[in-house]
Amino acid sequence: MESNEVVLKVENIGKDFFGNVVLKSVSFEVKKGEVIGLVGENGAGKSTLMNILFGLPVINETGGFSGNFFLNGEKAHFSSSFDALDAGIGMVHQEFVLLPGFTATENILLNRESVKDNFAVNIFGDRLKHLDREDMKKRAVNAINKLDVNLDPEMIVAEMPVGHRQFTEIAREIDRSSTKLLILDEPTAVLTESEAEIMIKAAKKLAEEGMSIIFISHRLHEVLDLCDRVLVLRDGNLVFESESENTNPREIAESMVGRSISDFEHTERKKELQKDLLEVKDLWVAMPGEVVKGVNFTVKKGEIFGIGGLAGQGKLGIANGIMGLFPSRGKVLFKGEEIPLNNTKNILDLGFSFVSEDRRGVGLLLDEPIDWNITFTAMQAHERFIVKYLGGLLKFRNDKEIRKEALKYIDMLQIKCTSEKQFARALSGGNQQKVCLAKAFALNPEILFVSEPTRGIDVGAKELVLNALKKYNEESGITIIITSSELEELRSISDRIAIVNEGKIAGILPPSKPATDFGLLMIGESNINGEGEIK
Amino acid sequence: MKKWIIKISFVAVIVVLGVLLFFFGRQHEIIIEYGDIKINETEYSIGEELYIVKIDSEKIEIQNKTSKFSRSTSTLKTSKIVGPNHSIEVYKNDSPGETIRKDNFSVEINNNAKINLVSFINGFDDWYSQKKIVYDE
Amino acid sequence: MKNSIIESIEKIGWPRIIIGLFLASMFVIAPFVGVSVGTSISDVLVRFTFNGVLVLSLLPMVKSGCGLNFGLQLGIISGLLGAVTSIEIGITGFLGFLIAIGVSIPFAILFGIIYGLLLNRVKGDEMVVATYVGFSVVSFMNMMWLLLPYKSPDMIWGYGGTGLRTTISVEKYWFHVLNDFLSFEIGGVYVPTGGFLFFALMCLIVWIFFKSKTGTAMTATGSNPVYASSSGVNVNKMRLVSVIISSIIAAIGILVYEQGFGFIQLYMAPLYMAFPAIAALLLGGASVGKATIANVIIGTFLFQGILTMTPSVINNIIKSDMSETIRIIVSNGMIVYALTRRKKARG
Amino acid sequence: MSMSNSEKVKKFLINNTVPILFVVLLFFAIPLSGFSPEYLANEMITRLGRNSFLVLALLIPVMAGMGMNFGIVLGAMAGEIGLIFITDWGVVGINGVFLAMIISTPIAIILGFVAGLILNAAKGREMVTGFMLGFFMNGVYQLFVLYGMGNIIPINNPKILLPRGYGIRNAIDLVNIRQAFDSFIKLKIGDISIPVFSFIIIAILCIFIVWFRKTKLGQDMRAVGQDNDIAAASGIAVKRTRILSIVISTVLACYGQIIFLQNIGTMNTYNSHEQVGTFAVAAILIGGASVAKANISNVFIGVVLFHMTFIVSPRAGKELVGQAQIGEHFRVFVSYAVIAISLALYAWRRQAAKNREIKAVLDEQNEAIENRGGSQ
Repeated sequence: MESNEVVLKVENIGKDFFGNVVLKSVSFEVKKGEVIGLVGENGAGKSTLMNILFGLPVINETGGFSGNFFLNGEKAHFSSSFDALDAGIGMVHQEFVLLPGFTATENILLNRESVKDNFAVNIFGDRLKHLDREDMKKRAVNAINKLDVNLDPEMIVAEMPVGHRQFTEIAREIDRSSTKLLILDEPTAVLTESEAEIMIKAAKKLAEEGMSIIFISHRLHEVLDLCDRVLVLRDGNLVFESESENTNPREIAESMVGRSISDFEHTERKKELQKDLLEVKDLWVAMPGEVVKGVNFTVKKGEIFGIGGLAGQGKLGIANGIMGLFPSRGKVLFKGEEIPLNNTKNILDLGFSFVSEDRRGVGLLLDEPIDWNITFTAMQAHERFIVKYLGGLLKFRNDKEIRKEALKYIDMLQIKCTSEKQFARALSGGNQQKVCLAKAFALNPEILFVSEPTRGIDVGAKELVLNALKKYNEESGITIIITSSELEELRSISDRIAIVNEGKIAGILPPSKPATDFGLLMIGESNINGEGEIK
Repeated sequence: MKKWIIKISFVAVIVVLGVLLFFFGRQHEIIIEYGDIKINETEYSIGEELYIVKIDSEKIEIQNKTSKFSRSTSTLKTSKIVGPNHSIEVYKNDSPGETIRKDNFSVEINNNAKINLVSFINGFDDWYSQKKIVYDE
Repeated sequence: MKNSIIESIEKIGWPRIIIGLFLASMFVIAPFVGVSVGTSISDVLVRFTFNGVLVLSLLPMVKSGCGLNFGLQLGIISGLLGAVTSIEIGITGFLGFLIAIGVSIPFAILFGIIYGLLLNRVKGDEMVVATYVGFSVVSFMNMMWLLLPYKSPDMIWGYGGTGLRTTISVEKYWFHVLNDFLSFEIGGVYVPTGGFLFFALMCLIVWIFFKSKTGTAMTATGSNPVYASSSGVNVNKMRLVSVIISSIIAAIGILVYEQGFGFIQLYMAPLYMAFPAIAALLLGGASVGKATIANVIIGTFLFQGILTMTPSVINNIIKSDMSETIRIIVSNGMIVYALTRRKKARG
Repeated sequence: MSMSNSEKVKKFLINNTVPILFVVLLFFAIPLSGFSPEYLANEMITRLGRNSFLVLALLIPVMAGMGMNFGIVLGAMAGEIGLIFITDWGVVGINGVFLAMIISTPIAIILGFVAGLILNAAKGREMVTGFMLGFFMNGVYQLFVLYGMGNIIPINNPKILLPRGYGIRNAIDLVNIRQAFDSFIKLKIGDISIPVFSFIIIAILCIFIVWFRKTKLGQDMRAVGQDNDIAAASGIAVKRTRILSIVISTVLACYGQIIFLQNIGTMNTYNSHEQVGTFAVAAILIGGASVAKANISNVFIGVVLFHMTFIVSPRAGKELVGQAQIGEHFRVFVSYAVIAISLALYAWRRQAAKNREIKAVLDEQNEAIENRGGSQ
């Protein structure tokens, strides 16, 4: 049921974070009861757009946004998400925003409980009003019925199956009488097949009753099944918009990733690589948000092996799992012999090294000097920069050597800093990344895992980091396994690229393949007949 | 606006309650003086008999010392009373039925009560006086 | 100019400025109130030597990320066991003192291991758990002091009863064995060089340890445990080692305290001993996550300075013993102040 | 999904390990101590009347996720200041006790508010900060009572002042309000006397707590207790709610201390509040409460078990080992040990919960392998 009343009108909204542009003049309209599908690679600007609509403080803190948007015809400007809620925009996040110990009813009506007066109220204020449990139950059941799902309002969330939690959260948003526009951010990502179907049926029912919905997902068959229209965002632009009937997954995938095919240059590798160095069999990794569910691949000696895929699909889990940072299971063969998992010390001794994607959280000692940061792992794992007394009984830091090594890398990677004693916290993002690289190089590894090396650093630093990796690979022949969400970056540096989707490898393609094929693998539509070895 | 009135009145009630508690909870001393008195040449005394002075519900025994051996010559007896308004009734121990005299008195917040038993028994009206509470060391 | 002052104040930190000025003013007032500056300075120096090591013992655990050691009593009790056993053996002088240290170290290691394993299980709540583990151990030892088979007449209850006295004098054994060593007087100030040397030795040992490989790994564990584990460091092992070292230094610290103070205090005496040591460390500029040897030295000096000066100076001024109240306010105020400092936002 | 009986029993045992441990301990200690049942019953009733109010004051901060509020010592101090004033003014009996409560309420509110602010600043380590705050405030209390009263604050009854003319004496005889509540309505069954009025007051507090849980503020506190961020995201004023929970707890502790001291009859001004935090927390934990979950039944079971141990252990110690002192030390050890164990268990379980989530993912792998019949 679509009336032509426009609930949301977005007029060339733009946004940049300290110079790097994330959204360029995006405009679209959402009519009452219409379901819009929003698709795009991560980093395409989807979440930034939603943050703007939902009035999250991070937007204002980073300089606000250009252009404007209208809700039911009025110009909207929110300073906090509470304004957005009052204006009628509801948002359901990917990770649940639910109180585990509360019942479904209590969660649905959190901070909007129906209350009844009592004597103490006018003395001590409204917060002493009593909860009206019956009315709350009525409202909850009413909201649940709108979704037409069998959800017990009195069940505690902690005891609920995942699907029911999702419905509870949606019920909470639609209970707000003012909600006219509901944003669902990757709602089916954590659901099983059957739960996803119920979810979509419920969304359809809501739309029929006049609720407009923006459905963000990368599962195109779901998007096409549920949505009336599909919008595709790429690099901050709205590149594709069409009714669901007259488009297909391939066309959407193409617009999602289809850069102008020409501009990536890939220097063909000079010599042919033959020897297998690393073989991974049925690897499972329990990394929250990046779960790996049985991954198989082999990497040749001296190769640069790329791992791509959308966020949350498990690509980052692979490196973290093998390095022992997260509990993992499965078989990993290095030079033919199986190596024990979940043992970081052992992995480092075998010649592995890792540049973590979480630079500030894992990769750096923010409150220690640069020279420490660079040499620490090498010192601990390979006992370098150590001066030994009494035949190794007493091992002390050799501060001279540490300084020398640090200065070597500061020069090699042009790390801009006042001295090697400056604290890592004081460096810029790009320089911090170079310090992490230096830390990994200092281990003189045979295999180097690098995760998201260019995330959040300026373009100049990106070039330098990638060239350093390439130079290191050519000169000392170390094998690099680079995980990144920047497809272009992978294609410019890797010999082969594996795309991870839903915890498994959807396919491994040479970089020369058109971007669309990668796009299709990313959204799990690999059954579309694309060339290249698709496992 | 209505809310503020209720809030302020609630606080006011509490404060008033506090003041009342203070008044009705305050403990005073009651001093019973039973020495002989002389009023325009006539001597009055309670003699040797045992008198019972009933203050509210508390019975205090008053008797002039008869035996020569007892050294204490004081003719005072003190007790504690709580709150401002009290009743006093005096009768002889051996004839509890006949109350000699019954009366009431009230003591101010910062004072102690002083009763002159002999003048009370003999029907004079200067039997009651108040003394400011003073803390002796 | 103005903001550089504020900057330097921020760097030094308000508590040290306030307490420093307070202490300086007391030194200035002292002569007017008839308190001899010479004796008070020597008093401060003596107290510095026999408290310093206890404050130092907190360092390893703060650096390894276990936070402030509210369970310091465990190390102290191992020291007491050493002291009591050494007196039972009866050897006097410096040798007796060494025996006491020797005996207390195995106890410190044993208690340290158990205590460390427990702390590794309660990451995030170390401090509150440590507080009550410390109290329980002290009250448990109350029973042990009565039951342990010690016979030396200097220690057990007078008429041949069983169980140890609450305070045992070390007069005949190793009283001032460190302080008098090479001590000298200049201008009315008695300088306990032996005590200073011993404290300097302990600081040196700790300083050297933190230059070692394990020491560096321990510092990294405190600074960012995930970083450390991703570099192959066994975080739990590092925390355990830091607890053991803390316990050993604490055991030695209490022995140094007793030789300076002159008495072994048993039963409930060590119950609240953790707080003054922690307050001193914090006064020196340490925080819940970071501490240096300089913090130990400055903190102990300032804290002991106040403890010695307030009774003499303040009491003369207002003719009543207010120093105990001031000590409570300053000591516990420091700890509350430190606990409310947000840990530096992580990344 | 309802739990089968065996699971329910297992869950019951796990949650109540501590109380069961104590019941077993007392099972041996009581006969050993040789106390007569009447004596024990009498002691239990008086102690229930004396301590329950104080222990109940711990419930609300637990509900708001602040853990065990060792800061109730601040409330105890406010109560004592109230008692000092009514003793000075010579107000006696029930009126005196209620007046003490009225006077000390504003002090308790201010102290509670300050404590709330400080605990908010020390998020994540509320309990140890509350504990240290108690010590710090003890210093401020001494400054106020030992030096302030008599000169700055007029106190004219010399009996409670120190000979030097200012500062309150260490021990004050509260004879004017001793047993004021307990003897107001007294019931004697056999030789067991029951302070009915005190139990009425305690009952009123229990009703208030049950009533409070049903209010919006109570619900907000439960939400904040579960997860601060989600509560904030839903618009609940998290900081204010946490402060309110501390203020209420401090005020209740203030009344609790007044009831406690009225029952005992004497007050040692500078240390009768020191152990308040530890004993109250030990009692509620022995009653089966945890740092995250506590209810009224934990309070009463805890007070009985804790104080039974307190009375019985010296005599039991004497019988067992021949030294009464052992028993005394044992009961102090027991109260500290139970807190240490409960805190450690709570933190341990929280960590174990995280590992369980990780294990769940890896278990999923086994299922995948089974239904896929081994990897390709």
